[in-house]
Amino acid sequence: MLSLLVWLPVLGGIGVLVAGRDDAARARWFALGVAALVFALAVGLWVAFEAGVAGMQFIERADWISAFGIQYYLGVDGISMPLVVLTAFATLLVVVAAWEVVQYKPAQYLAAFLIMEGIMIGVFSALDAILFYVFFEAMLIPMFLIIGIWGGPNRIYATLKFFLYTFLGSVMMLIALIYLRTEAGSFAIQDFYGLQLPLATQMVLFLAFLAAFAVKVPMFPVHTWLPDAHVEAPTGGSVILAAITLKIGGYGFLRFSLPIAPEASMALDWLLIGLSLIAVVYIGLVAMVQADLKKLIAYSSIAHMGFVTLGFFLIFRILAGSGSRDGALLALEGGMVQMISHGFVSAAMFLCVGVLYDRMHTRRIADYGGVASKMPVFAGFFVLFAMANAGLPGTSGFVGEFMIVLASFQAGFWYAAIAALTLILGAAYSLWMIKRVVYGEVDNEHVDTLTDVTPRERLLLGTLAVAIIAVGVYPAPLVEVMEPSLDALFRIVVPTF
Amino acid sequence: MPFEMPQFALAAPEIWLGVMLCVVLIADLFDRGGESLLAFYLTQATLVGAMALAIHTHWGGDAVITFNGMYISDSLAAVLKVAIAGLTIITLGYGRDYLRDRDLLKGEIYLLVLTATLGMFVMASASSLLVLYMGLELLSLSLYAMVAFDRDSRIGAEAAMKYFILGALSSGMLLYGMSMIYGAAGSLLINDIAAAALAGDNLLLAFGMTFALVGIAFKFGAAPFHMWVPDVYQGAPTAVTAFLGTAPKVAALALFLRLMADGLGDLHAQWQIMGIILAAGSLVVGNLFALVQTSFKRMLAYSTVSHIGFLFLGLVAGSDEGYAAALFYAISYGIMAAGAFGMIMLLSRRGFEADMIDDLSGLNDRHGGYALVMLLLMFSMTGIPGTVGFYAKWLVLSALVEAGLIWLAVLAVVFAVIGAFYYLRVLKAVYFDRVDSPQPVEATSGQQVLMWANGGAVLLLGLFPDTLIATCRAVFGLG
Amino acid sequence: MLALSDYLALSALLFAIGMAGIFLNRKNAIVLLMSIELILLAVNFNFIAFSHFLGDIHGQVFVFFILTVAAAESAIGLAILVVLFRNRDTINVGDLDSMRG
Amino acid sequence: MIEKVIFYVFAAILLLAAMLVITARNPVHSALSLVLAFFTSAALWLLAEAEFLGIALVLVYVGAVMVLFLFVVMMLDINISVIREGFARYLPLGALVGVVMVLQMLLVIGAGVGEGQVSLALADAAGESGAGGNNIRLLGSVLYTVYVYPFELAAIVLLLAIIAAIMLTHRRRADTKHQDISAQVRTRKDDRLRLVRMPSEVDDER
Amino acid sequence: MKTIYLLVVLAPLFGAVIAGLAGNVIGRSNAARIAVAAVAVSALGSLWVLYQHVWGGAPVFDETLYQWAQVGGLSLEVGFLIDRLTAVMMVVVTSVSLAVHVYTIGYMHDDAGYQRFFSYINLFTFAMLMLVMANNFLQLFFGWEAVGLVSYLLIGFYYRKESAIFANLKAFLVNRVGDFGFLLGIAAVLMYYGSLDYGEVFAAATLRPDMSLSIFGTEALVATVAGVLLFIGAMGKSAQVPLHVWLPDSMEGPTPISALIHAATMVTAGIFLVARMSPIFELSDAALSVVLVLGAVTALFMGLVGLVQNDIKRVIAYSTLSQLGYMFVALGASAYAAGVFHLMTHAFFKALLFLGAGAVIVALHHEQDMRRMGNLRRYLPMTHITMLLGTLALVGTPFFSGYYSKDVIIEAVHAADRFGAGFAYWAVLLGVFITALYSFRLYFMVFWGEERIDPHAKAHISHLPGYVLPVMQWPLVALAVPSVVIGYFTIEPMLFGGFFDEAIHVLSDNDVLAKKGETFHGPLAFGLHAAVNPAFWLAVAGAVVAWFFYIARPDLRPALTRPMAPLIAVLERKYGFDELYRDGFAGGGRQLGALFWRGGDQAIIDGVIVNGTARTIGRLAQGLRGVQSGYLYHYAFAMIIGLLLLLTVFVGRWQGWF
Repeated sequence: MLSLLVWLPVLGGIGVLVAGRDDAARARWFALGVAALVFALAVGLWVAFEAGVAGMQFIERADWISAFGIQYYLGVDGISMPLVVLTAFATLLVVVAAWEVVQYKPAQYLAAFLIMEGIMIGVFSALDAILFYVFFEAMLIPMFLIIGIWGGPNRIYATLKFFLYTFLGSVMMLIALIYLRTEAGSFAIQDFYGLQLPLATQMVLFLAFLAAFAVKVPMFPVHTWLPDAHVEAPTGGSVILAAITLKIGGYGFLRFSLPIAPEASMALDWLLIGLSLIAVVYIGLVAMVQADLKKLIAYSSIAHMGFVTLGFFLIFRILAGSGSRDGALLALEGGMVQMISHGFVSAAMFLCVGVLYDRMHTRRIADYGGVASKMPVFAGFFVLFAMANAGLPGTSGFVGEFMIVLASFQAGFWYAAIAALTLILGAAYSLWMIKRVVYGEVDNEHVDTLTDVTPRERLLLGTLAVAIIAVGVYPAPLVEVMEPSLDALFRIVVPTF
Repeated sequence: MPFEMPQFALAAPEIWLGVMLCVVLIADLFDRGGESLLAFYLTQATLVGAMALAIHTHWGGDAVITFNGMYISDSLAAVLKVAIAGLTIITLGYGRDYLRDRDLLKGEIYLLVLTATLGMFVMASASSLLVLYMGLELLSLSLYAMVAFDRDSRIGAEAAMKYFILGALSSGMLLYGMSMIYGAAGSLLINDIAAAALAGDNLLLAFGMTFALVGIAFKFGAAPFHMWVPDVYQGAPTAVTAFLGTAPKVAALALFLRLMADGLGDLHAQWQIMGIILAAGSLVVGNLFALVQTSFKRMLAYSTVSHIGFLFLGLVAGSDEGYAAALFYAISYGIMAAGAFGMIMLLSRRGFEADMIDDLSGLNDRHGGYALVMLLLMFSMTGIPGTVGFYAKWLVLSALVEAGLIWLAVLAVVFAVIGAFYYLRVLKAVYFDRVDSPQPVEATSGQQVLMWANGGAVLLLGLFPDTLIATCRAVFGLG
Repeated sequence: MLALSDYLALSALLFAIGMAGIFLNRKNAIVLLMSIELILLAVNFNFIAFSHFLGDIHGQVFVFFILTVAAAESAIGLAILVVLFRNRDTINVGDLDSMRG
Repeated sequence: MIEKVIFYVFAAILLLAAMLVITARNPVHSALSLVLAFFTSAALWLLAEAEFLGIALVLVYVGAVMVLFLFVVMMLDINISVIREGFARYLPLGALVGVVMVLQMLLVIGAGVGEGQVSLALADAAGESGAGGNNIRLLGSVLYTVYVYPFELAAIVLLLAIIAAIMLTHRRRADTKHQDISAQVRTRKDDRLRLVRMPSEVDDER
Repeated sequence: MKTIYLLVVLAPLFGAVIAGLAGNVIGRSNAARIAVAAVAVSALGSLWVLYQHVWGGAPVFDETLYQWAQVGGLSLEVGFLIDRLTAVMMVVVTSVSLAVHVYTIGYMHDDAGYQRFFSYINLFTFAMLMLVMANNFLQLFFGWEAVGLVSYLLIGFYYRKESAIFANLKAFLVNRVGDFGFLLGIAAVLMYYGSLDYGEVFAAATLRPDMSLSIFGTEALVATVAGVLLFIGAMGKSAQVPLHVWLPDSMEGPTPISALIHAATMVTAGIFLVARMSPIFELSDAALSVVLVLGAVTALFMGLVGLVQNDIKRVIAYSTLSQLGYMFVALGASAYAAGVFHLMTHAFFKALLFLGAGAVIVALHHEQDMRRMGNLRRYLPMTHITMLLGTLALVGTPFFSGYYSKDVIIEAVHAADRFGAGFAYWAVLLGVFITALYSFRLYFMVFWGEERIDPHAKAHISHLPGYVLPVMQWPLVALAVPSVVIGYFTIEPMLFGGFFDEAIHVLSDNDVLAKKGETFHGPLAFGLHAAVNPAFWLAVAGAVVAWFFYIARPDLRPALTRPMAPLIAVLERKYGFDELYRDGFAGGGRQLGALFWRGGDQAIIDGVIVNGTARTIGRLAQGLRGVQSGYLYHYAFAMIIGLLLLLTVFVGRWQGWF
């Protein structure tokens, strides 16, 4: 089942490449079929998933590189399951979003995304460290091409920066993984959990993992690839980058950093918390002064992901502060929910920018203004998504932030106070953007010629809007799925509680 | 020394190559076709036969030493020989059309290839300093001549001259080292040398080892003995470069394994630090210099240097894991390099040499398939998972970590990241640069099949590396 | 009585002169070939000296092979030199710089 | 004692000749100095009881190889360089490197031989008697038996040298006119004809 | 009952969704019908709920609707708490909303965004109901922010207007500042009381009243910290100094919105919140003092600003600020019921005033400047009468609803002995004079005096479409009635009859209303008591002064204003809050952001570290490249150096150099 989810899109991507080489329409339908099928499978997986169970489910295990005991070892738990579904969902959106928009080599474009999808699902479901790493790195290939081929004018700088940044981060992790095998005797991630490593070793391991995941998340100060990559990437690329690949960083913290190096995580939590809070405030302020629509959203992504890492690494302080296990769980789950929500919201925001960009071919905020007059439906969606981005209750953006702020108070007043600044900053940059883009007088002849969303775009944005509101109003199903696994994780990280 | 009758059958691959060399020589005389078709096919058949013989005679079982201690038949020899012959077959396949388009297609090239292959085979099975030296010279002399093969090329001749002089100098150093080793061990046989190395701290032996290492490093092209590499890669006809850049690296590894590992393995503490200097130097020099190249061939040359640095890291680990990693690295690098050079030849036309990076611009528009293969090759060289290049690097890092040389592993990956930049630059040309009127790629079906197979190998070995890894490890007795 | 070290020292000096010949010579490529002959000669001295003092004939056999190979090497080296001269009308080492960087 | 004198005299001549090889302005002088070096080496080898090799060196090297060198020197008709520019400039650095290296080598050799003196001394005695007199027979007896494998390889090396040398230097006269039919048949359109896209009119503003 | 509650809440949501998503399909009038019907259902339901709770003996309803999320042992839920406080709020919200809906049919008749508007105000009704009906902090926060969202959307309803979209951004951001504190308050509640459910929180709070925490290096009662933080939220939503700046600007929205959201309902959410949180606030004198003092400051100083405004809606807006201050003063004095009581009466008369002002504005073709009005009673008699009633209620004319509610507050604060009560008493007392002054100033400037109407607007008056005004006037009448009488009928039960016993907890020491109740002898007596009440005379004085300077002797006005010019300048600058926020916080934030971006991201991280490294490596490579000179002897030399290096390593190791 999981294998199917991983390899079906990859093979489908190759199929698109072959089938759609000369016939764009065939490529589109083929890709849509594959993406829809994968999404259906992912939903099926979700349905079949037993929510109350902490352990891995749908396990597949086979020898792969026997000399090192590396296995083709897949499985999902409550942490990875939502991310798998999110991946399938986002890819489906991207395929639809690309429909008439991508004219240059559509088959390659769609194939790249499908292959990317398979790889990302692989990342989330790999339980063997090397298998994980293989997927983790292989992801760079399609994304490199997506930004480089279909990107904007400065795409080459952006894609090289993206590639080298993330590559540098991840190779350190590779060494850490190899080292861990010498200790654990296997590459199965769960075998790493039981190791009683000395603190100094844990520190080094933690920093190696940090190098990989902090870049992916991205955390301050290794975030500068993201605005460039987002700005230059085509719409689909931005969507996938923001919705999924950033999550891999957060996922990595949960899967590797915390359980493998719990004592180091505790010893270094000041660093992570500090960087996360900087992300919230510093990046929030930076986002406010952006003149480029995508850059603004990109920076807002960084700020939101800062919340994720904040949630993950606050748990030690919460336990020290209030001693409340529920509080710590709240932080962890808040981080997870924030990831899922950010997947929806950022995807929606980037799709909105894509809708505008397809019509006007500019991303400068100053070139817009008064869009609402010409595109009322679009404006409605855009405002909704901006509100979700600002964490308005009733949207998914609220859930995670709410949980994390509540939890962070238990670590100390100041953590919560700084974190809660996002209420103000998030609203400031989101709504200021709305003000300048959507509202106002039409004082620009290009805006004057805009046409409202097509049914296809309406479907896309509508789907996301439903998802965002659904999660915002009723996050319980999501939380239920995660809880047992996070609880189990918690027990590994802080066994005394 | 009492004379024992050698087991000639164990040397079947070399004997076969020697005999076939003469056959090709004579057959080509009578082939008036002008394209030396007969020589080509005979050569390829010979190599295939040699591979079969190598597997048949060497693979499995314990090592057997014959020819009065000068010839060793073991699994390592089998793997090395199969790799050498296989890479030779690929590069010959790529090179045929290229040479034909440049009126260089003469029977002699196949003779030289065969002698070079013979030399490499000899090294792979050598168990004596003398045999190693003879094999090395067979290889080197053939290569000198091949580099100068395009007699009308100014840079070809210059490259050949440089290669020759520096190669001879390095041979001199190697020989000096061998003489010292001989003096210290009192024997030319590797086994006796190993016994001497085991016996204790022998100054002359280590002294000789230092010189020998220089000779080996030169053959590899490790910094600072790499200076010939870019010039020769650039100057030689691409078909020759392709050959030069692939199989001889495996042979150089054979040289190292036979002399430094089998013979002087117990001096590991002595040569480890030197190996680290060579490896680190190669990583630095190769990656930095490759960054600023505009010629694709030259860039590949420096990239070779950096890969050799990585390979050396495996050797530096000094463990069987390390040797296995280096072996895997050499083989996989050979496959990648063959593909890269093959691509140059594929894209070159009569009167046009596609050896600048800019010549690759818009390849994706010209032919998506080749662009994809190029993508695989470049990412494989970068070491991105999903391609064989990743496992090559990973095995080396694994060996380093297990040997406790974590700082070296960190250094290596940092330079791998720097290295990624210039591979990406190639892909930038291939995918991101667009040309106004893309010209379709013309290639014969043979070349096409080969190219697809080559790309497929990079990918398949990247997905299912188990067999090759297991083979490389089995050779060193690892499970 | 001659000592082994006499021979080895002589060989070391000869070896060094040969190497110096290669990197000090900026003009004539043919002298480079001669320098290489010097280096090989130095090596041969080593082998013969060790062979003599070890009472082991194998060193001499090695020298025999070195002489053979050196002859072949000279032949090829001179052939390359001729090719070079035909292409460029010079064998000046200082002019061989068309590839660099 | 007389051996020592002979050794040092010949060694001195050898080194002198070697220096001349690399410093002589005229390549002919270099070649002749090399001949001298070979002769003195042969003498020194005789001293070390390697009679056959000494003779072979003279016969093979001086007789064949050096003649080949001279032949090439003459054939290429290279003008003798007027000044050895650069030589002096690089000499100090070169000399420094050379001296340091020689010193290191001598240091090691001195210590290494001293260290291995015991075994060498024992072998010395055996060698003096064992290798005495019949050097050629001894060589011959192993060459075709024990060393049959390298011997065959040497044959191939020589074959290779022949092939390579002929391939590189033998040339068909370039001024003879002959028709290469296969080349004509293989000709493709692209080789002869190239369509160049040009703007139909020139835009002045660009 | 649960069905009724759900119906009350969901009917407006349904209306909002239909009018919003399918508005263009079903057409303008259908959308309006559905929206009005939805609110009407809701209003009727609310009335019935109130009836059931007051007279029907319905028990307090506190149930969970569904579980929002479950984290460990902590359950986050959505549910309703319906008691009398809630029921009163429901009625106020839905009935004012209904009036505004009806009014809107006329007011927005020609607007292109008709359906959108109905969708928004329906949505608002839903959100406000969610807020007041919540039984937990999560849902409270949802409603809290949702009303903010709708307020944002409605202020920016005329999204082409630059000032409107600036005002809505400002409103949202300032509210977010309040929410910042509010959220922290919720976090504090969760941490110390272990739940987000009102019942559990109040129980925990009552159980452990002395729990304290360390903050800013000092020990403080949890109740104080939580109370102050929650009050920050209330300050944002109810526009208390210093978070009041958004409310006057919010008048950029259509007038019905000003009536509904920015006068009657949303801005009173803060009052409701504090009343609802009375079990927590009661534990902390400090928190109540903060409420008291800030409320008093707002009541006095915002009223002063109202004196110098010329925009009709802004005058009412400042009045709203001031009246909200009164309500907080009541809360701060522990007279929660009085606060809620004033909330209710104020909802009616302030909505009335706004709708009346809206009628004036529409009549004058969107003229809002009072200096271009005057003598309008001739043209708009109905509006004139209702607005006069509203004004009388506002200034506290005996027997009008405003009199009862305001007077109770003044007396309650007089009776309180909390820190700041003295100041608050004088502030609210003085406020009465000011209230009367600006109210009658407005009244006289608009309806009396000479006609200063712009000819264009005047032409408009005579061309008013006949059908617009009735539908706008009926709500005026409908609101005028309670504005006048509701105080008389409800003061006794609400304040002194134990009406809120289940909902509001007052410690007996603090219970000023109970003390006041001892001297309460019915509404009639209370009204007659005005004759000896300083507040009444102050109000009369205010009215007289207004009459004197605006009707009797307008020529004397300069003589009054000239000596007070500096004070007036301060008032016209509104104490400089806008400048401080715009240039200080917003501008400073942007400058900081620009600094971080250009200095941090671009210059240091990208410039020096990322690109700098790449550049350095590139330069290094370019520099090193010269080594590969192409000369054979250099290559050879390099090899020999390499050999020498290895030899040195070897010799070095042997000699033990390293």
